[in-house]
Amino acid sequence: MVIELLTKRYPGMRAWLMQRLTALIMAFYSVMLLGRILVLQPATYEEFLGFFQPAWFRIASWLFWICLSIHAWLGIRDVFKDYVPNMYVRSLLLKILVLLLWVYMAWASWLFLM
Amino acid sequence: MIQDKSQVFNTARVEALELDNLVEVALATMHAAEARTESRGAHCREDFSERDDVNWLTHSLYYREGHRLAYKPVRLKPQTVASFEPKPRVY
Amino acid sequence: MKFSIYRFNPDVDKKPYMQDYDVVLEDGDQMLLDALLRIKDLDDSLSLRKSCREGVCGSDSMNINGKNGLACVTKLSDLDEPVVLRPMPGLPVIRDLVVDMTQFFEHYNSVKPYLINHDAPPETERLQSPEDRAKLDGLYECILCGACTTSCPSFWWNPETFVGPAGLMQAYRFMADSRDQAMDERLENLEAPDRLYRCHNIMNCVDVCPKKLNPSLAIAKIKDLKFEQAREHKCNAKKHIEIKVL
Amino acid sequence: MQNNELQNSQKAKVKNRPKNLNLFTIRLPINALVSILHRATGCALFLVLPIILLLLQLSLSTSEHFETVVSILHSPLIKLFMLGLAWAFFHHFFAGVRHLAMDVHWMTSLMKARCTSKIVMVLGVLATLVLAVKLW
Repeated sequence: MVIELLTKRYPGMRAWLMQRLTALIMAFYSVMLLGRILVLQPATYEEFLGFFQPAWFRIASWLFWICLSIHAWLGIRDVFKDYVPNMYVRSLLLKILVLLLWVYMAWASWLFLM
Repeated sequence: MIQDKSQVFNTARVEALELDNLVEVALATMHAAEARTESRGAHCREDFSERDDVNWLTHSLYYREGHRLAYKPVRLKPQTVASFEPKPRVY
Repeated sequence: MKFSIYRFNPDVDKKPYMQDYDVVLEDGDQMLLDALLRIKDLDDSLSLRKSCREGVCGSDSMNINGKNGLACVTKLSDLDEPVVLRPMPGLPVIRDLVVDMTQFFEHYNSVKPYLINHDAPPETERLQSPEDRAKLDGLYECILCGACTTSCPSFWWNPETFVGPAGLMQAYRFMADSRDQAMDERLENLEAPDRLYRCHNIMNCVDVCPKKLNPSLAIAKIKDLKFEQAREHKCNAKKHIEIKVL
Repeated sequence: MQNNELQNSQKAKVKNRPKNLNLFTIRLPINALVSILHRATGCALFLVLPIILLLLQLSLSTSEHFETVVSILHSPLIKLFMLGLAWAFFHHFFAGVRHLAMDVHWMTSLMKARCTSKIVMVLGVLATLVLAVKLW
């Protein structure tokens, strides 16, 4: 039922729902991350590497970054829609935004998965 | 005296025109009420305290010229619902 | 009592300006509208809308000390001096405190604020149980004064596309009506990304509503209906398949 | 002819109608404040994404780079900046949770929404203070 709302048939609902779903996932990840930092308290390089080593943590971080990209895309798009009335400038800014998010995504994938 | 001469949303002028109409309606009410020598509903007269359907089951029409009054009978045959006989309303 | 009022008359002024008034009130002047009428006695060029003077017609909504409200139900004793009066934000000013509500009513009209029912009209009225009627409480009371929509930042920045709290609450008012049959059509009507989903729960609308209504909640409930609709569609689709199999 | 001119001038007037949208004259209720801060902090967090990625990459690459990153993070000005960032994160987080709650019709009356707005503001600052104590 939720899946159907994420299709193109419901453009408004899709964006709205995606923003919430990604927010939820990121919220859980953030709490996990904070907890992990507080428990392990990595202070040296070796500890930090160890902190970052587990495969599950890397994959979680990578998924987090995917959610972050979607969330940021929807959020910043709303900001542009509100404050940039000029259609030409707005579409230009949106293109830059997409480009940036893809670059960050590639960068993050390389960091988390390599 | 209206100070505002503007063409745009001039409420002072609209209110002045409304006052003109109010005076007109007040005059009509006054003359018609004065001529109606009976009492019914909200129209109460101390000097004619009785309801009088024989002479006054009628609409009053007011004409501005010379404050002339005319009368028109009340239609008592409604199209769709049963007729309600006129009678004094006592509670 | 001291007032500072937004003035603009397109016949005379190039730009709007603020004009100060100091007006002597009389006994019985309790509401802001009373004071405004005293000012209008002094200066008849001040334009404002007003009608019922008791918070029912929704004509004299304006921005009072930064907050939208009806002049006729705003107590003078609650206001800090000088009282700053401005037209409602985000709509074009025709003159002084009078704004052009065309856009507001276009949005209102766009949600089809009337009962849609394709059944043949019954002999008497279309009946409704008291429970179904109760579902309309807190929705039907809207007087369309525009205070909510013109206090909504989402409307300020997207006046062309975003329907605004008043229109959306009326959309929900008819979705919630047991006699209405156009739920799917109504939901479809609001699906374009910026018509409904520009609402970010800022709640300025709830803050200013002179009738104490909650458009924010009504908008959230429209989204609920969207979920329900999707579920029903799925059920219907399943039934379709089952029938085919049979 | 005269009529036409009159109509044109009327049209021009309709076109040139001003809007009253001076935000400094419009009261900002607590709910709206939390909402606009949610947006502002979101933008700020988006802007620092490359910095975070860069720091992460450096601190993962070699132990020398890791030490550099640690020393950078320990300089007072950067620390202050980090605290600001932490506040942005916490505010965005708590305001977001509030958003989600309201989406399921939790705390949607005006009074309750005002109350949760205040809680969000306080929690954001409180979490930042706790972090500040931890950092110093």
